[in-house]
Amino acid sequence: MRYSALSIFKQAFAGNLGWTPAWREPAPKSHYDVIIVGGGGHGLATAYYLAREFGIRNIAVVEKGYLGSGNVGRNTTIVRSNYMLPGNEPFYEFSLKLWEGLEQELNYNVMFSQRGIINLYHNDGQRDQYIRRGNAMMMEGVGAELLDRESLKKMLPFLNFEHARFPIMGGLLQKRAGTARHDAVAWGFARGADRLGVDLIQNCEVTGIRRENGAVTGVETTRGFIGCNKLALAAAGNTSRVGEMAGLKLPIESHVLQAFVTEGLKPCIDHVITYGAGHFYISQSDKGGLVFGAEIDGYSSYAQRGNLATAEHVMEEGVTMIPGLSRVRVLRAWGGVMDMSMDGSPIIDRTPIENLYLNCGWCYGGFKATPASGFCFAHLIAKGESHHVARALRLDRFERGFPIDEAGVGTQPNLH
Amino acid sequence: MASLISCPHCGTRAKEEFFIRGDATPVRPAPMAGDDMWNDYVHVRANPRGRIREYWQHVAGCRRWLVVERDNFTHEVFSVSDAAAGRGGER
Amino acid sequence: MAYDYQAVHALDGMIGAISERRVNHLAAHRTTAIAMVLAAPGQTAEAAGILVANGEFEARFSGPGEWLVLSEVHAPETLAAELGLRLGHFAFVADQSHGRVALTLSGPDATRILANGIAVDLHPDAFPVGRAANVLCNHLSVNLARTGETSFDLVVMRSFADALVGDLKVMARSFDLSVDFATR
Amino acid sequence: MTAYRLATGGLVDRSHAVRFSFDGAAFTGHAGDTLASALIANDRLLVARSFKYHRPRGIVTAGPSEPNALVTIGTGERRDPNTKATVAELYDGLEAVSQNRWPSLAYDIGAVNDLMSRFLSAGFYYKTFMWPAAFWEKVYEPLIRRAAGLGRTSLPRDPDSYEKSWAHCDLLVVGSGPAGLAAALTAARSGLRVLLAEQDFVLGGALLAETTKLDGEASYVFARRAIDELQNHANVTLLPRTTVFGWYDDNVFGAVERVQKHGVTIDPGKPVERLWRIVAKHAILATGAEERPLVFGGNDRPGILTASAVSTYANRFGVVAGKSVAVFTNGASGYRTAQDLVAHGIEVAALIDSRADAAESAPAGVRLVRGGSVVDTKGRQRVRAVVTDRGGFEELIACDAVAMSGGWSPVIHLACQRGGKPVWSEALQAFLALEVGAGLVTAGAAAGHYRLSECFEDGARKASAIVESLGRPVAGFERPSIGEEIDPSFTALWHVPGAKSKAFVDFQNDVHTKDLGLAVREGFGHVEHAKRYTTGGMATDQGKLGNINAIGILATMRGVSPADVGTTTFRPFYTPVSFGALAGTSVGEHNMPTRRSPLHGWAARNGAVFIDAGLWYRSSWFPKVGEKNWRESVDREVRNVRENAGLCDVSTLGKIEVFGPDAAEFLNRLYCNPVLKLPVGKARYGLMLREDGMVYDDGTVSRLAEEHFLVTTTTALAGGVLSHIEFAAQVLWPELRVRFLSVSDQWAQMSIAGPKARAILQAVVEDDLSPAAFPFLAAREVRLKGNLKARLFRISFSGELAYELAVPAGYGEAVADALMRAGQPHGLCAYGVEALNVLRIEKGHVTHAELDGRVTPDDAGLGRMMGSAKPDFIGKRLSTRFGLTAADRAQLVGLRALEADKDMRAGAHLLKDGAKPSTLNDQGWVSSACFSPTLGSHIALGFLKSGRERYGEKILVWDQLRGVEAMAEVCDPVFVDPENRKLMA
Repeated sequence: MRYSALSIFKQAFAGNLGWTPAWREPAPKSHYDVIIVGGGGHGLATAYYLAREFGIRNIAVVEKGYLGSGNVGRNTTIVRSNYMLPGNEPFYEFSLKLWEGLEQELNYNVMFSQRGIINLYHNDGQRDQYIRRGNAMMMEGVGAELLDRESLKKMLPFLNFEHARFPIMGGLLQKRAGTARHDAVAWGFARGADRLGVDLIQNCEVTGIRRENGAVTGVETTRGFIGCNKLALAAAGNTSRVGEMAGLKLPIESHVLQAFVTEGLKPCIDHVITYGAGHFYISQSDKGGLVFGAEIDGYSSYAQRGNLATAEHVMEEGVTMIPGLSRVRVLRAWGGVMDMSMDGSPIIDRTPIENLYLNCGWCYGGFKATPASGFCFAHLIAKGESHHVARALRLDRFERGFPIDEAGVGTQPNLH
Repeated sequence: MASLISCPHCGTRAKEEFFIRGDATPVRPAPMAGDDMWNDYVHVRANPRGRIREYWQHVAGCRRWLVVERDNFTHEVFSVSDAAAGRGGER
Repeated sequence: MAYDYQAVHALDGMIGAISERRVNHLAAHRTTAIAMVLAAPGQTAEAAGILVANGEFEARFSGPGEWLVLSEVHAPETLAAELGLRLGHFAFVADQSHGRVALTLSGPDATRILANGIAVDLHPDAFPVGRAANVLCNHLSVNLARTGETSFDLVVMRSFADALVGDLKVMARSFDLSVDFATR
Repeated sequence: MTAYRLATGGLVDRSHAVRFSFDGAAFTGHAGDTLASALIANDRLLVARSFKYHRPRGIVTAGPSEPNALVTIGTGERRDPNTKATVAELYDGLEAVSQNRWPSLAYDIGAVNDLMSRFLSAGFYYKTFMWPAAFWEKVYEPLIRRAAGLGRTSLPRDPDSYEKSWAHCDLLVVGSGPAGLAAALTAARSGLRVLLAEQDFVLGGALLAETTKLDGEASYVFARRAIDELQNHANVTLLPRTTVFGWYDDNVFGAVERVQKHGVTIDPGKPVERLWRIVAKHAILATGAEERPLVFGGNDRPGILTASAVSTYANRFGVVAGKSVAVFTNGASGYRTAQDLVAHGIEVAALIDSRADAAESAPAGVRLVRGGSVVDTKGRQRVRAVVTDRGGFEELIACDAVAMSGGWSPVIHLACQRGGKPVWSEALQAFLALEVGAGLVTAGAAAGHYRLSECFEDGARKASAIVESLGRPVAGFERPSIGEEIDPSFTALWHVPGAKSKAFVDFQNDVHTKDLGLAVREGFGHVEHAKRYTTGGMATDQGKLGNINAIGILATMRGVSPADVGTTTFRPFYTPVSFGALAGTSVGEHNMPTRRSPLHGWAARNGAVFIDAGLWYRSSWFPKVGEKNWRESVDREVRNVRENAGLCDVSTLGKIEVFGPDAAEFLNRLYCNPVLKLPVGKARYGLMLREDGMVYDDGTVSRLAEEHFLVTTTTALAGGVLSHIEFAAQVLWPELRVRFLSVSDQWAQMSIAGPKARAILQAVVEDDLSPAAFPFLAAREVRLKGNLKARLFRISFSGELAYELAVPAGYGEAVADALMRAGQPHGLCAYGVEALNVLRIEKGHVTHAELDGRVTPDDAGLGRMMGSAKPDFIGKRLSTRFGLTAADRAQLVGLRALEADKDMRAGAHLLKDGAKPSTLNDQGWVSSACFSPTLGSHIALGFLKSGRERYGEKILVWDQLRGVEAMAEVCDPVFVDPENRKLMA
């Protein structure tokens, strides 16, 4: 059913008893044109755009847990397109533009809030890098502003301007960046895909990939074999495990990233702010909790939980950047499994195996990419060629020597 | 694992004393090995869930590179050994 | 022009001249000679044998085949050469008298103070007198040695000496601590 | 006045009055009170407003699971929002205010939401606020944000400080109730190192509120004796006011101790909170059990508490919430509370038991309603009656407080933080933490053993097993003789049918049964979906009180067992922990340590302005009187170096000594350029790649002896390069006989550069420095006048005749002073890293501004250095990849500004003149830029596609971020002395 102010009004007087399920719970059919493995943000968005933009309707999304049980439901909800390298920037800007129309597109309020992101810089070298990145954004037509210390003081008076180990010199602002309600993104795409006839199959774990003459013909699952013409992997941190079922070894290492939320507070932080002398980033959810995180724990992990030392380090950076956080209490910590790639950038590509398509390597930045990832993956699956903004995101870029390394740290995934 | 590592040289130490590099399985190919082998070595990771071997350096302690064998889902550690041990390295 | 170089200690101007010694005390050593000994590959046992503690110097474990050697008898200018003579081809020796700063923390609360920055169990059963190891103290790597039930030596990189002393003062703030150069 | 302090009883110190205020009104309590008990004693039952509907709320519990009674405690910069009144220790001068209400707690405009609630069902916001699109940020979101949130902060600087400590023990006992004390005593007597942590400010747990006699005495007397004994064991550490909030890998626990959170006066020399990292060989979780609220219509009115809270307030604090209390129960516990009330002389309005077949009998004189239920309550800001239903007959029973008992749930939160799944017990109608992993067991009520005797026995038994596993003899623990004890069995009642008004499941977030119904109806019936859709369990209590009922209700609605619904994931923190405690002392200026160069004092005496360079402070320039800005100083320093000479501190460079018979072979594999045949006494520039073929770091390699090298690294990567070298030696080529030592701190190193450098240096150095005796790239030990050994390297970053002199660090200042004196007649000046940067840009030398991790040697113009004849070196093989050798890669070029008044800045991009700015048209970027005093114009280094073929081309330096565009000419990156005449002089 369509959501509107009127539907809410009507339902209110019907005791809210007339709302219908947001999606069906279909039993798997024996065959689909496309099966997407992974009912997270990217998998659901892929299904939605395949059906909506590319006319393929006979689609299943198979999910081992519940819809949105992966990283789309355990991130810090930041959406931005402030990248430097030409392989990345147009892709993320395309994504941001999709975000800007997403609520109307999906008839679902994902609470995309363009409150602006500010990256702080603390020394001349960092400022120069930010200027290079800001100019790269402007080359792509993406707005960026360089803020000096004085204007930052007016905007964000609570920052530590006087007693920081690495004094804040200024910041790079992208006004159109912001946050969104993460679960709602999964639910909105799920509902949208379902309305276009996509079968969303929960509690259905892929246990094997069936191939004939090398080509993929379907998947073995905990709910039986399901055949398909094309198989698309959007399994984030579990990509390597699913890929291995088809004999694929990938440039991916799975790592755990922690995120945190504080007790609810009245509005006190109005932007997304990132710390340049570390990895800390923070914003305030509409519910009032301060949502924040920093770097990955650093070791290979498939456990959705982190360690205390990293959490402490995150807090040290947080209090150093915003001393007033000191008395704020942290409510909850959680962890997500990140598909860290060898250059810190994602992969949307075909694989050497016929009928098998790959979407992975999102590191800790997959949330913002959700719409574009889905759109471009759908484009690739439907048309057999990359969308023009995703052309650089190839699987063979490593062996061919075209890495997209925003951090400039090389092939060590835990440093990206 | 995520909290403590038992260094074979220094004893049980907090995670903060270590620098982690990643998968300890790939072996550096011979200089003239094929392109595929070199690409695999530098870029490709098996990345299984379960028992793995990983390089940790005890940077704040003895500065030795260690191989930590552990489960990356339960975070149980099975063994920690000096990376040079058994590889012809003299100490 | 006369050339007579006076050495400056890393903590000169940072600590010194306390009026009263407290129950816990941190002493910085001005003249301790320090050298690093690296056993030649395959010669660890031989080098260790030569470095067995004697009245002249004390070798502290730093890593496998690596020791930090401290001496109050030899001068900074001569310790490395002396060790080089004794160790011969069994080890490489490098003078670190200027590269490291030696401190002694002593007093009834020494282990409690150190537990505020060091994760290693310092219970006498777990870290007995005579044990030495490189450990992390907050953000800094130090060589920690237990020299008595309630006394420890800490050896740190020179450029971090001031930071370490600052850390130790903070770690000790719930206790009673004085800081000064060692007198001898 | 209906809630009040009893005339006698309780553990509070009635001789000690404690003054405090709530919402500006002054009150008095006693030492030993919590803020909550003192508020009840003063008849303040309304203490808060709920999150969504702003409904009036009172205290529900007597512990850390409190969902409602959140207040802001403290004033000014010491305000702590969202503090639970039920655990806040009362102190003299405490000032508390209520939250989430305007204009006041009693008259809150936000309560209009309650009237609108039919429009505000679960997840309503996903369905609306979408039109027009621009209204979200401008109208809807600000409204929602202002309405949401609880406490208020303006993020002022915290005047207090925090601390962290490590603790190690054989056994950590969490909780000091009967099971915890039995465990701690058993272990302590057996000689284990024991740490006992208790979140309360008094040790004793449930024994503090227990009315059963132990060994014939009040139970708290037994607890005090036990604690006295523990205190006298040298191997025991007691930590009251300490909440264990997390269980991490390898049995490390996080706990926070409230050191100074219970007084107005703070000793600034001590922390207010201390974070404990507890390394425990074993742990026993003796955290007791939580009583469940009952979900009935109007169950959220002030004056409705859990039955155990009513008992605790009466027995421990001597306060009661009403004069006539209705008890609503589904099990034996309600009877116990009724008994307690009767014993204190309080009227029990009725004892309503949902079980028709209950075997228990009510205390004498109490009306028992078997098979009845409460379907509604009356009253506004305090309950004044309950509406009961029994077999379809409703009855209004007047009361001024309600005690509700919905059964018990073991507190297993910590035990399930590491992936262990709670297991549903059909017998106990509760989730238990069974095999959750080595190192931790639950005991007593936390393990589902609710009877007092079982608690003692289970605690002792589990501790004994641990003692034995550590190979020690077990010393005995005899449990005390116990008076009357109850078995708090119950019949699950997830929600009371027939509710006449909202029946709340999650009090704080205002989630009621209809919200859960809507979630199930819309397909959000999975426990995680239901949580995320309704926000149930997402409040500051993390669902400690309400989640179990939500699970039961979901199970009922879905027609399955709670076992099939399962729980949401238990995660740290058990109760919220301040940023300050988790951050400790490494914040602000002390976030990271500082490093001081051995020449810091010399630089300071010469007037240096210091800047951060990683952890170091480096001298950036040396202003002279009359110089108006940094540029004037830097220009002068540069000119002086080019014309006379300058002295610069380069001590921060990493210095690594390499020893061993295979040292040369090792370095030859480490660097991309040949090192094997470097002669003794010579230095060479060294370029190090990563295995992916990109430049990692650069520096110099000096051969001090046949088997002894010294290599330098950049300041930034000194640590990283050392690790990289150790990896290569220990992992890649362990067969090579080589050893390393960082000697960075042993040496003070200074660069003496300029045409007069030799003359100045010769005045200080004994050895012959003539070009023949000490040629370019010579590197060896020298002796200074005054008999000081030093190392001298004839290397240059500035392009001038230059040397780097290294002396033992302590002598650095003295030698620098001597050089300054010797250089005075020659015009020697001190120069900083800013001038050094200008000098190297003029000479076309690269730094990490150029070598940004994405650059090949060829990109940087250093391709010819690659020792392609070498059989192997790190990065060799992948350097040959197609993408790394492509002709259109961006290559290092010089850029000379064509307009004198327009500067160029690093970070600008490069565009063909007239080309439209676009990512496709982007030609490159500027990596370093400066004003060159030597050339009298702005110059820059940058990377330009196929740049080396494009010398002479005019190109647009495009810096739209700063609004500057400048034309520049592409040129060779070496602007000064391309023939190296000055260098070789």
